[in-house]
Amino acid sequence: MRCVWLAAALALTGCAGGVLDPQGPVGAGERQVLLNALVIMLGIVVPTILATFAFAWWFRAGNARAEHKPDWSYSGRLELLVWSVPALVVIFLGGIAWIGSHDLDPYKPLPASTAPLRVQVVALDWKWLFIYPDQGVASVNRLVVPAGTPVAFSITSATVMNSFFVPQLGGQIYAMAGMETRLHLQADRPGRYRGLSAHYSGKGFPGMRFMVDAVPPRQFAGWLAATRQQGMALDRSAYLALTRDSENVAPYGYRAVAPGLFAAVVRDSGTTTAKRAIQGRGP
Amino acid sequence: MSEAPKDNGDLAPGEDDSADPRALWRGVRGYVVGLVLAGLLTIASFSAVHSGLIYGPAIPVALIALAVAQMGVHLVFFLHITTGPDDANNMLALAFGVLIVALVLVGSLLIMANLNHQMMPPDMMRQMQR
Amino acid sequence: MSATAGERGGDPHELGHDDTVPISERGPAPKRIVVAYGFWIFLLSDFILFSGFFAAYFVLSGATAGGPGGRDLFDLPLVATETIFLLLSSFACGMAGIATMARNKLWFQVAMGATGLLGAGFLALELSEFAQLISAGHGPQRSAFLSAFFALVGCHGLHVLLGLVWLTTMMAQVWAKGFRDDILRRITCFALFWHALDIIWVALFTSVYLLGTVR
Amino acid sequence: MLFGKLGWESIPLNEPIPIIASGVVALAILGLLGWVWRAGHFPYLWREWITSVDHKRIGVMYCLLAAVMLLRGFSDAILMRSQQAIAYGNPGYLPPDHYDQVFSAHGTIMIFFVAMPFMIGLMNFAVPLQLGIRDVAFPTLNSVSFWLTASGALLINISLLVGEFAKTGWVVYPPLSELRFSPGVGVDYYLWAIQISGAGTLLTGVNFVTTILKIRAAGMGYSRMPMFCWTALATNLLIVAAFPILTATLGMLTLDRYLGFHFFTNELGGNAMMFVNMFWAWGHPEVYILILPAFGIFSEVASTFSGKPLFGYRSMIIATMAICLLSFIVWLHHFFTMGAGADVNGFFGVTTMIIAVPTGVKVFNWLFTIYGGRVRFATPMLWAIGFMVTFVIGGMTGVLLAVPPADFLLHNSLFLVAHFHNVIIGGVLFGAFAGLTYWWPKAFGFTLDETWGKRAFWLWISGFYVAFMPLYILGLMGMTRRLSHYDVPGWQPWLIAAAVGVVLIAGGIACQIVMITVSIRRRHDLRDAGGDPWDGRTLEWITTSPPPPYNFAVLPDVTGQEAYWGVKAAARDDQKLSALPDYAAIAMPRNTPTGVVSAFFASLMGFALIWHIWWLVLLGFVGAWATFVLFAWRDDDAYEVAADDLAAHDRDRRAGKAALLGLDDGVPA
Ligand code: HEO
Ligand code: HEM
Ligand SMILES: [Cu+2]
Repeated sequence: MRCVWLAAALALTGCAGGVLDPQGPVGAGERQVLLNALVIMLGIVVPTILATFAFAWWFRAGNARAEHKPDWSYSGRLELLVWSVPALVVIFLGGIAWIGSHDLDPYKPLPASTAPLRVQVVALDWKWLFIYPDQGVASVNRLVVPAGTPVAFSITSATVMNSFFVPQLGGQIYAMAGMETRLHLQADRPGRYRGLSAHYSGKGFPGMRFMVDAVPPRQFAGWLAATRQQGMALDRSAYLALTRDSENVAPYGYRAVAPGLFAAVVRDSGTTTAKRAIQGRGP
Repeated sequence: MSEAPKDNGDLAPGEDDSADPRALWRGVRGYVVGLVLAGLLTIASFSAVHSGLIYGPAIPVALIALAVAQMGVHLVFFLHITTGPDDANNMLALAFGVLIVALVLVGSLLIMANLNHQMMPPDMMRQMQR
Repeated sequence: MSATAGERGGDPHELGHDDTVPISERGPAPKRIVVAYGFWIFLLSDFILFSGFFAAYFVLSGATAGGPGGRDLFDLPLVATETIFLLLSSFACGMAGIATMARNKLWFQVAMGATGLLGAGFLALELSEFAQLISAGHGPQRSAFLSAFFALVGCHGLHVLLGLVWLTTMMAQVWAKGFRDDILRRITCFALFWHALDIIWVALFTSVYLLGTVR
Repeated sequence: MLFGKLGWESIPLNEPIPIIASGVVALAILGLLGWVWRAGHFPYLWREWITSVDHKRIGVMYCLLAAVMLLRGFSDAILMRSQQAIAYGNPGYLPPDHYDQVFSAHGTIMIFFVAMPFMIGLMNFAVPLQLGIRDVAFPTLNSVSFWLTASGALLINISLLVGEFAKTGWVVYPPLSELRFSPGVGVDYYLWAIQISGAGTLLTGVNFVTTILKIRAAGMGYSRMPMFCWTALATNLLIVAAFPILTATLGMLTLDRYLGFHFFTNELGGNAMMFVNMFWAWGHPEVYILILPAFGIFSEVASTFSGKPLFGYRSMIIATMAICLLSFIVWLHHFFTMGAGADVNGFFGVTTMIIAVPTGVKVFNWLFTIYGGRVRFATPMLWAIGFMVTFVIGGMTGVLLAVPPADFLLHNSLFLVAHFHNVIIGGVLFGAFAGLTYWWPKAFGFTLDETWGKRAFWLWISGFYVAFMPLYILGLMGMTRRLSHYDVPGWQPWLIAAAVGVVLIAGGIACQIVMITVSIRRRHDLRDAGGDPWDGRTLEWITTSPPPPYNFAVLPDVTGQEAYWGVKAAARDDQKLSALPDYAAIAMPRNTPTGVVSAFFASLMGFALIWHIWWLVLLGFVGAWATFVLFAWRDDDAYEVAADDLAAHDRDRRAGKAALLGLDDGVPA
């Protein structure tokens, strides 16, 4: 447990880039909840551990000074105590959990004066596709967002289950074929953050990472313009090519995206992807 | 356990141990009653579907009620769940089983309904609700 | 020494007959009660197994993937016939129990034979239903709904099949060995099993076939 | 076609690690078997152990199975820890293809073939003794259960050499585990190994629920049962209620894979979320199936070595049963991040935390059990104290994970891995070790060497902290689980520390092996003559060590809580043992090969199913069925123990007790 504190200190100093070093409101809120719950529980767990050592040591067989109550096995007052103390802690924690679940619900849009940027995320084997439906561009393994603007993600998978996670921006959510999950995140400050799949998805899983570049809004517009100038368009056939297995893919962009692609991916549940041929008796 | 007492009077489901003719007849009568009741309930269930006697939207409720009744009939008349002085133990076990079945069913259905609601794309939702 | 019988309160065997002692303190229950109780616990676990298949069925019952739904497929008269077979079979099984009480081998075999034939009839009907669906292209591979349907109904059918294997084994045992104590206990368990399948069937025809047709 | 999918190419001759590992294991097993055969021990083993229906021997065999599988699972852990210690910025020495099998096999083996058999083995050994009876309700079924479990373990280990194991993690989530993404036999090995051993486990559950509810010594009312029996009851109720869900769920996945069904596929309406939901509806109760017996063991140990009755006995019962029921309404906490609504997540978060209350009650009651006692730090007590300190940390992090917003950050991270190793090693494994040292003298008639036992304890516990505390930190740093390599430099130091921890744990395991060897050598010095080496309080200590097959010459007659303690106190007060009882002949069930033979056929069937060898499947099924029929056909399934033999044995037992208590009238002239 001391180690946890050590970690906290370590991460807080910013060297880790982990979940204790959030760069956006969601991550910050979640870290707050985490630390609050931790501290509350330490308040009861640490004394319990100390008492264990103390009792065991003091009542050791060789200690004649210790009180000896060989038949003592019941005390109404203590019974009340042992039930009520944890119960009170749990009521408190339960409140945090309940309120926290609602307040930090991944589906809940973030309060902001600017309209959120919409991004559609598709988990593929083994890379991430980010579609900007309103801007008409897409990119692979690199997510560029304007700092200070909420981002509304719609997430699905064209293959197995994955989990979309940017530790420094906030909590994760699963990406599943045929399903569309949602997540709202925001980067407060420009910076480069690590993104990854938090759910094991097979052979290429360790390489299923992406870069999140939070950039000042003007730079974001620049990136959009640059992306629109170069590379391929993401139409059906380009998408099918993309769904083929590949690992450790270097980031690149698509200058245009076929409209409705994301919806089609969700609808097809990834069935059109020419993965390994179905062995056994398929449909 | 050979030295266990011969009989301490607690009967498990399906247990009945007298062999005199009257007991036999009682046994047969029990099964006949069970069969008749179960048969009636079955007929009721099947006819509830198309008879038009029951207010349409309430048919599922009626069906569930009839099914529960029929399961009760089977438990009592065929499995003899209620005979014997220590049926408490059997009933407790049954209650535990029913509780778990209920938790698994209700829990799964609620969870899955919620998940589907949260993430089914709109057009698929429509298809599901057909 | 000690907490052995023979001192303090005397013979524990006597304790078993003393009504002032609560059942929980009367010592080990007789074997046949233990066996029936154990089997009852097993049956409860079987109900839970079925609840898994039921849950899957309810969740997937709308997932027809553009294929047919319950209303398009279910043949209620057939299901009603199946139900009649199963009910009568259960009754026959009860009669076998009565024959056991009377220690009458002939009636036992007759009743068990009837139980088995009716059960086999049920199974045959079910298989014909399956065959029909599959040949019409509505097999379990067609959609998640049909998968769940076949698995649930098939799981019950599989139980009936295993019951039939057990049933013949019991008939053979009684024929070869007579109403030995352990065989009597097994007959009790078999009867419990057979009747329990009815309960599942009731849940099944109601929630799958009837509700599926109504909705 | 004769051998289905099986062919020479199924044996991965080009991969040195599994070939060498399985070669070594196979050679060791063959060598052992050969030695047993040559030395002429085989008939003895067959008669007295393999076909045994004695709950004590079955218990011992379960523990042996668990210990051997612990070595296997630990070898996997060494592979993973060494891989991660070096795999920064390079692929390490295990390609993902292999690494992914390793963590899947590790998780599966540790849960199903280490933790489960340890707990079931200890329950087997101790529960009937504590209840004051001769055996479980269904002794032959008990043997079947054991051998089915062993058969599952065998299948998993065969996968090392023939074919491959699942590359899906121990939770085998579809669609990854569907044929489309896992076309090999790995997942099939998982499915059949778990289904077969699961059937054994379910039967154990039925057996023990019946035993505990229906056959107890006269006078052993519910409010007099030892705590371990209560937790065993709760555990087995959970088994009976939860395992069928697993069977059904895996059955559906099997149908998907074998017959093209669409329960969980991406296509045609399948819904993988349903698998996740159902898996955890079993999976969460499962973790309490593991921990509850351990709680029972610690209750016995804490009270025995403090020389006091368990504090708050009734509270403990209520807490146990509360955990048992609550465990069925929390399962969603394993998938908060799947996207359920805030109400649902909040609800399951809160119900999960509520479990901390009864668990806390237990911890505090153990504390007060120690309070006012005279604590003897024998090895079992060290494990118990180590547990109390370690488990509360793991429990706390569990509750932290139950707060949905915190879980959004920590789900599937190494923080989670640290949590469950913290509760499983610090709870279940320590419990198993405490139970083993506590009941060893009862099982074998001599105590275990304390020096080596203590060394093992210190190495294990320090190794545990060194190996797993870094994982909490790594989790907070955003490292996910199941990574075969990584490219974040900050992680490596912590992973190296974790590897050092594994070295310490290896030292602990080595000490345990030495402990057993040394103790067997010194068994005459370590002899437990009185049958009560720890000044015990429950009925297992009233009989001899080891107990006779029938446990008690005359079934005990219980008159209060802590049955044996009361008897001892009375003997001390009266300065004499109680009067001689009347001995009457008893019948005991005969040993039978039903269990091992039917499990043999089950293994055949499983193997055949994995490789699609359909004729062998049929053969296996018919064989298993025929075995049962043959068993049912036997006329004489019991043997009699004569009253004189009982009296003779009891005379020795009384002499031992008299010596132990310093009385001299144990033996009538
Ligand atoms: C023996 C095994 C075991 C045990 C006993 C527990 C016990 C608990 N577990 Fe854990 N767990 C276990 C094994 C696992 N858990 C897991 C995952 C897991 C997750 C999912 C995390 C995720 O996937 O993101 C959660 C939320 C919890 C919560 C809990 C809680 C609240 C308890 C509670 O029972 C702990 C209660 C104990 C406490 C709290 C300490 C003592 C109490 C005191 C001192 C009183 C005062 C304290 C308070 C009031 C806080 N567990 C997984 C992951 C599987 C996988 O994904 O592969 C496994 C294997
Ligand atoms: C003896 C010391 C042990 C060590 C050093 C150890 C180490 C590990 C490691 C390194 C992992 C992989 C973590 C990752 O995904 O990155 C792991 C996973 C796991 N371990 Fe252990 N472990 C030990 C004991 C146990 C025991 C006793 C159990 C259970 C009874 C257990 C159950 C699991 C499970 C369920 C997983 C998850 C597997 C998966 O991801 O599918 N471990 N362990
Ligand atoms: Cu859990």
